Amino acid sequence: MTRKRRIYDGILNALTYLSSGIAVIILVMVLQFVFVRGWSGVNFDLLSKPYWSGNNTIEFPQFKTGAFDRPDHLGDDIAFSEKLGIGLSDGLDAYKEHQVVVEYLDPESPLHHGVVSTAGVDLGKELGLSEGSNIVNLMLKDTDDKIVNVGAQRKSTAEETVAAMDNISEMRKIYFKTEGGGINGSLKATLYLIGLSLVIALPIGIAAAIYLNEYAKANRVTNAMRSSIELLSGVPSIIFGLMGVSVLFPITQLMGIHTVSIILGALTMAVVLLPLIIRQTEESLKVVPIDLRYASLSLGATQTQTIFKVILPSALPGILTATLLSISRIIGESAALIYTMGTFIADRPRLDQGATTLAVQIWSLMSGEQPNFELSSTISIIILLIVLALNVSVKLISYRINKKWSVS
Amino acid sequence: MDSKHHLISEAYQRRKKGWDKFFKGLFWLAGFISAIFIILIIVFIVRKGIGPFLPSYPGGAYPIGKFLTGFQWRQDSAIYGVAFIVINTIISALGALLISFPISVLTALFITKIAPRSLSRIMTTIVELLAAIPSVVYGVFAAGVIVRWVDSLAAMAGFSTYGGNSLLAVSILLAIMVFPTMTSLAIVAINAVPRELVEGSLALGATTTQTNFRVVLTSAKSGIFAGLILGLGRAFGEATAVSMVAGNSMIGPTFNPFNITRTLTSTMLAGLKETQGLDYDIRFSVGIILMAVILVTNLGIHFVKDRIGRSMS
Amino acid sequence: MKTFEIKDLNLWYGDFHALKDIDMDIRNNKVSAFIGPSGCGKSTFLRVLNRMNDLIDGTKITGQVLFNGQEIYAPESDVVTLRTKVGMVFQKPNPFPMSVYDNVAYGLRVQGIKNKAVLNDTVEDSLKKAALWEEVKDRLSDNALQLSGGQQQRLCIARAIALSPEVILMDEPTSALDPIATGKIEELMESLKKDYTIAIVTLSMQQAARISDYTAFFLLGDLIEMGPTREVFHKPNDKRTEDYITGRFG
Amino acid sequence: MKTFEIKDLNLWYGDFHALKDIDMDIRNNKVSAFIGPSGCGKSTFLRVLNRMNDLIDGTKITGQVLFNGQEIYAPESDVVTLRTKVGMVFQKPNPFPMSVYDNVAYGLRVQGIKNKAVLNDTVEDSLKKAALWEEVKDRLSDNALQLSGGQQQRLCIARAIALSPEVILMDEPTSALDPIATGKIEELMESLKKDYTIAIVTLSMQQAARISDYTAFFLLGDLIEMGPTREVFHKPNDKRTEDYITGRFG
Amino acid sequence: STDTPAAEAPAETPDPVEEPAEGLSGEIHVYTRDATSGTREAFEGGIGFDKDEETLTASAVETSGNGDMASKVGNDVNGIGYVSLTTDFAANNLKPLNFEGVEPTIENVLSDDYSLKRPFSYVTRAAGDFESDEAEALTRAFIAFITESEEGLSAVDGAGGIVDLSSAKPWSEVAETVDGFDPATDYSGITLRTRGSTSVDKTLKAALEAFQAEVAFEFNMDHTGSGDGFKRVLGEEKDGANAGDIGFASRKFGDNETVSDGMLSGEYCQDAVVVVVESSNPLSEITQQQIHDIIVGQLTTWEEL
Ligand SMILES: Nc1ncnc2c1ncn2[C@@H]1O[C@H](COP(=O)(O)OP(=O)(O)OP(=O)(O)O)[C@@H](O)[C@H]1O
Ligand SMILES: Nc1ncnc2c1ncn2[C@@H]1O[C@H](COP(=O)(O)OP(=O)(O)OP(=O)(O)O)[C@@H](O)[C@H]1O
Ligand SMILES: [Mg+2]
Ligand SMILES: [Mg+2]
Repeated sequence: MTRKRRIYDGILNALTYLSSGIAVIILVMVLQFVFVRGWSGVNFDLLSKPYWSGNNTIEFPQFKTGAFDRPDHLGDDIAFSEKLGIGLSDGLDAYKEHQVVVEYLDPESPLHHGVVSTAGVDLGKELGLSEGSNIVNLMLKDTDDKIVNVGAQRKSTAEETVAAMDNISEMRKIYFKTEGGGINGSLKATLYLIGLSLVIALPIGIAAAIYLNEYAKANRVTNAMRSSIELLSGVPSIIFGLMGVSVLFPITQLMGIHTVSIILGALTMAVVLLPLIIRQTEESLKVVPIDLRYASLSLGATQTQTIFKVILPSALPGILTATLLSISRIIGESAALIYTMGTFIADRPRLDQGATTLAVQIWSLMSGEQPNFELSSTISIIILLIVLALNVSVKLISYRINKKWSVS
Repeated sequence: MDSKHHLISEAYQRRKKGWDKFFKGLFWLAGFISAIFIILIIVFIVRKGIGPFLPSYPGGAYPIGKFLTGFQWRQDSAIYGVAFIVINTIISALGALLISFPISVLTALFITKIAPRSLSRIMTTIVELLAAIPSVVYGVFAAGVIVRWVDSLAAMAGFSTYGGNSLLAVSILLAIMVFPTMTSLAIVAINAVPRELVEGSLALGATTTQTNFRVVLTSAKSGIFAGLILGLGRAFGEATAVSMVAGNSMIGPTFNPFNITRTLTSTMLAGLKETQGLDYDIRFSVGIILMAVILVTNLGIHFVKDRIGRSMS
Repeated sequence: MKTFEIKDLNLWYGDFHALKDIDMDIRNNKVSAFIGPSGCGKSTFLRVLNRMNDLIDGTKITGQVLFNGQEIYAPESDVVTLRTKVGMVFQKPNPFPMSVYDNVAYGLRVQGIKNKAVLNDTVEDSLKKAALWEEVKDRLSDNALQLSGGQQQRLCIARAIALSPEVILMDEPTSALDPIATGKIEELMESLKKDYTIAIVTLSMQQAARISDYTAFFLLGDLIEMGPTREVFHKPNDKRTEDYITGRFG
Repeated sequence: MKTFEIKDLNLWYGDFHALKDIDMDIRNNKVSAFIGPSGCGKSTFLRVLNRMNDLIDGTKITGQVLFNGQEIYAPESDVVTLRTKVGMVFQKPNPFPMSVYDNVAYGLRVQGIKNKAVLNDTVEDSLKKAALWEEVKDRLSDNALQLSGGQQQRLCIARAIALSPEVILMDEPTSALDPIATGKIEELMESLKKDYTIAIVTLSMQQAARISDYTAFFLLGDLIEMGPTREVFHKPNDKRTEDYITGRFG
Repeated sequence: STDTPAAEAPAETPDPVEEPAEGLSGEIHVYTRDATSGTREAFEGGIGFDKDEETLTASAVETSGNGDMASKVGNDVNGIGYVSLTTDFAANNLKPLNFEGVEPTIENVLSDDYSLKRPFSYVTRAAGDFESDEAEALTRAFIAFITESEEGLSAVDGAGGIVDLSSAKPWSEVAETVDGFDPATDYSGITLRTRGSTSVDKTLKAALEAFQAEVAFEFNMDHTGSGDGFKRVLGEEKDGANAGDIGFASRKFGDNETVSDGMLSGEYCQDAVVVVVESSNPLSEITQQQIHDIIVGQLTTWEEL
């Protein structure tokens, strides 16, 4: 091998290393960007917590103050009311808004014994404050018989709230929120959407790919079909979204759904996914040697039998990849879903109602008045973890199939 | 010879042929459904998008000539000229491909043919992860990181930028966003190259590197170009992230990479949700233009591909 | 008795005229060999007989092909049934990426036969006839792609035999086989022709001479001549046939 | 003079012991033929000689393979240079998806030869030697995949010849060729062996007898015997060789 | 006071991109919102920009939202733009400018001293056009809650909306005056659907949650922009996929938006628009004339200021 060739080879090789290096660096930078902002927020609670806080107002028919000792384990940043036996701290909610958080509540505290004053079925039921709640507004009469409002809504700090509590003569009512800011609802909605979209898109996409690759003769109709599908893959998501509300919405209306819904989102995503699935499946069908088709047909198998018994099994890893890509696409989509599923974060998503996926929740968080990088990044990390998990499991399945179906 | 034919039931034969017909119909139907959507979309956009240029349009027709040849897009003064946006869109998307295409193909080559198996698994996973990051996150990344690179680069070149919001930032962003698509299709294509070809080349005294570049890439051409087209589609179609760094200029075209720009999708998106009347409907006209641009560039790529195919022979 | 009667057959691949005005009869329970130089259309002609060319886009066929007196290219003709009666073995071994057993059982299964005993018997029987049984009897559930090229081809023959077709088309079936296996296959052909009709494309003149009853010589898409093998080899009617047969051989 | 000296060679595909204790010399400017039943390891052995087995994962090799006295499996040995000196033609035709011309010019081009005239001459020359020139001279810029199987294989031979290697390894190079083309190739081998060393795997006993100077008989991974072709064919040392050679043949 | 609690916790202040110059020099980079934005309308109206006669400088950068504007101007030393008063200036590396010598504070907005401001408007569906009588009553009650009750107003106030708390009455009193609303009725199955402006998001969410603390009910906020507020309640999409009960706009409803068809309409709070520059910019004051000239492109460099 001449020196020149070795150098030339070296340069070309260096180019591939460089390219992959760039790819890795970019990924690392994107990941670092996401992780630095979001990692601190990742915990299991977030996955199981609802997004919306419960809002409660409670009153205290028999209210007595007591004398409580500050427990030793409370940190310095926690203000403690000796009259009510409650420890408060300043915190930030999902919107980076200030909160007054209940960190500690003495078991004997009178604040355990409220009754609901919110109009509705729960009116009059017993309900007390609990640790983790957030005091939005607390109305009391102070020792001068003056009405005082404190709490997050009044921009009081924990310190100020405790000061007011320690000066209490009569408790009027407390408006508090339970913990919120979780992504449980969006997570569920995302999974519903993935499931439903795939159920619609995979059979159609795979069948269409089979038609194009196995049956279609090279004629004008087929060409038109092929170009149509190719063109479909170039349609921007935003157009898909608008198409969803105008073309597909009537279909869901026939099902008796009159709002945006996960079903509408899934129908729309199915259209988005079709070209991707078709292309990917076709690629993997093309790899199946033509000889196998001949062999099967010459044994008196129908084309359908050939497809199901010989071709599809060989193309299975490719189809799995298509599925994986589809899932990634669904998880990452926002523009099309904003229109078809809405932007309301539902804690108990239903197929016939609107909800947000994780990505749309990010979009909502980022396009609001005060972009929330931290929570967005946290959600992104969770998305990445989901995708990673899927990726690994699809790989494992593919590997097992490959082992069964071919030598290499 | 004992024939097995007596074992074959007539009924099964009929059933099997029935199924064959049924499935063929089903497959055709699936293809038809998949293809029909583009028509629905086109009909839907065209119906809305042609409207503003018809005399019957409430408030009077907008002159189509001005729309197609205009070099200003000012919703505030109701001037809608799309020509410069088309140019900007094409420049930014081609810029993105210029950056991304070689990197994607070479990365795919690295993953499939060069890297040791464990590294290549990791790299594949990386590529797939990149594909799964929501575009909003890329937009945020671009608005937070890429614009700074561009800004410092511009400062070195002696330009002042709008905080890094620029044509170059858009192209870099799009390059990152289309990278996973193009790479994974290139990987599929390269993996499909028959082993005998590789052996044939090596046996002729080609080095592995020469084999990779001359035989593997050539044989994988059609799959690689499929990825290119898909990537281009994504580059044209991306809206949310792009509008975060494009700067959305009102005049153009933009040739200076450090200047702000405007793309067709960011135009369609800007304030879409809050608007109505002509300003709303004309976005569908932009949609038609966008589809046309995508179509024409696809044809262009096919042409180039054929040329490359021929010039290699 | 004629199994196939071909009249005035022409075949085009797009613009390429691959078969020209072919008239031929293929006789019952005989072995017909097709010989001729590479690219002359032997494989193409063989594939006409079970309509395998249907699968190639842009193929155009004119003329008549009668199988047991029935036009196989007629619109109402049933190509699937045709292929169960006209089996085929290809030039390159093409086993399915399944187990050895499943490969052989495939043809029966797609006919709806599920009976285990029948399947087991047929698989064993066919593999024995294809001279492969001894080598694979302990590897029936291994992937067929793990066999060597020659083993793969014999598997394909077994697979075709399993269906007990009326006619077996073979496209250079032994070109990937060693002499011993070739011998066994030739023996098998000998025994098969008692009940079946065989059409074989071969590149080996000796093979044609040894096993066939009739020989057809093709050249550049034309059927130069066809007749009893002995006549074609010993007193060919056409100068070109003679040149070819007496030329240097493999 | 010995071009290759192989000592105590063993080869495993994973756990499968494919070549067992092979000792062999391959002589300069002679044609050595490797025969044996399907799956006996002929192809595997051939691929040892240009280190083509390097590409198969899980292959393990022990022993010595000397080429012109140099160990080709030594760490410092340059496999690329080795392969330019040891050309190869495969069992299945494997032309590149490029034009006919580019296929033949490929080997030269990867050596850095760009001179148009040299390329043109070599392409024409090689195609002529491979008995393909007449058929493709007007189709040089057509894609090679459009040729028939036999044409493709001859193209692959032309491609190997174009590099004027010292040794040419051929793995059943004529199994897809018709007699006329086979004859030309055999003629070509005859003329090549004046300057080159040829190792050929063949399934045709006649071919081996006709063209080779030395014949090696493999069985189940063992080299049963090797010697001058006449001796191996007329008075083999081993009973198994005799059985194989006098058995029914192709 | 204006110092919102979030101002205390700027997680990470972006570094200024370039070193601040002593008297800033060079081209002024104008940032604006898209033409349909309510903030932009309020801003342009407030600086005496005549839409029909004048045009915005062609070199302006269009941003897609308040947050986008904030981060972009905060990243560009030469940038000038405008954001809502609720914006976290410090976190975005921004400096708010006094307008016509008046500091942008809630007090100054309420006292009308500060003139760059806009209303948050609402309109409900037409009377009788609700999904149920309960929904209609609940809608009335909610509107009364955010416009009259102390609980509602302080929730809006807490979320950064500018409201006059002085005339507020306790909800218990206000509730009694609402037609058809009965606190004893169970509203927990009713969903209030709010639509329209994204700018009202924060204040409205606080108000809805506070209302939930008083009356158990469900709400569904699906806000995409001011233009949809009317459309989805009274306009062309009022029976479409995204129909709503109350529509919001971060501006006055337009002439072609016939809010008089609605059961109720009005304004529930105000928002001020603040002219901002990057924090290292030495500028701290701006006049109406100056910003006007910058916007129309007559003033193009910092030196001229
Ligand atoms: N699908 C096809 N499209 C176009 N031309 C084809 C096609 N298949 C074969 N041909 C051409 O038709 C001619 C006959 O091909 P065929 O494969 O029948 O030859 P053959 O006699 O079987 O040759 P061989 O002995 O090499 O297999 C050849 O010239 C070949 O190039
Ligand atoms: N990559 C591989 N992995 C595992 N086993 C293999 C591999 N390649 C070949 N073998 C096995 O090694 C043995 C020798 O194979 P080889 O291809 O060398 O046989 P051959 O003599 O060339 O046969 P044929 O005449 O059929 O080509 C066979 O039993 C085959 O199944
Ligand atoms: Mg053939
Ligand atoms: Mg072999």
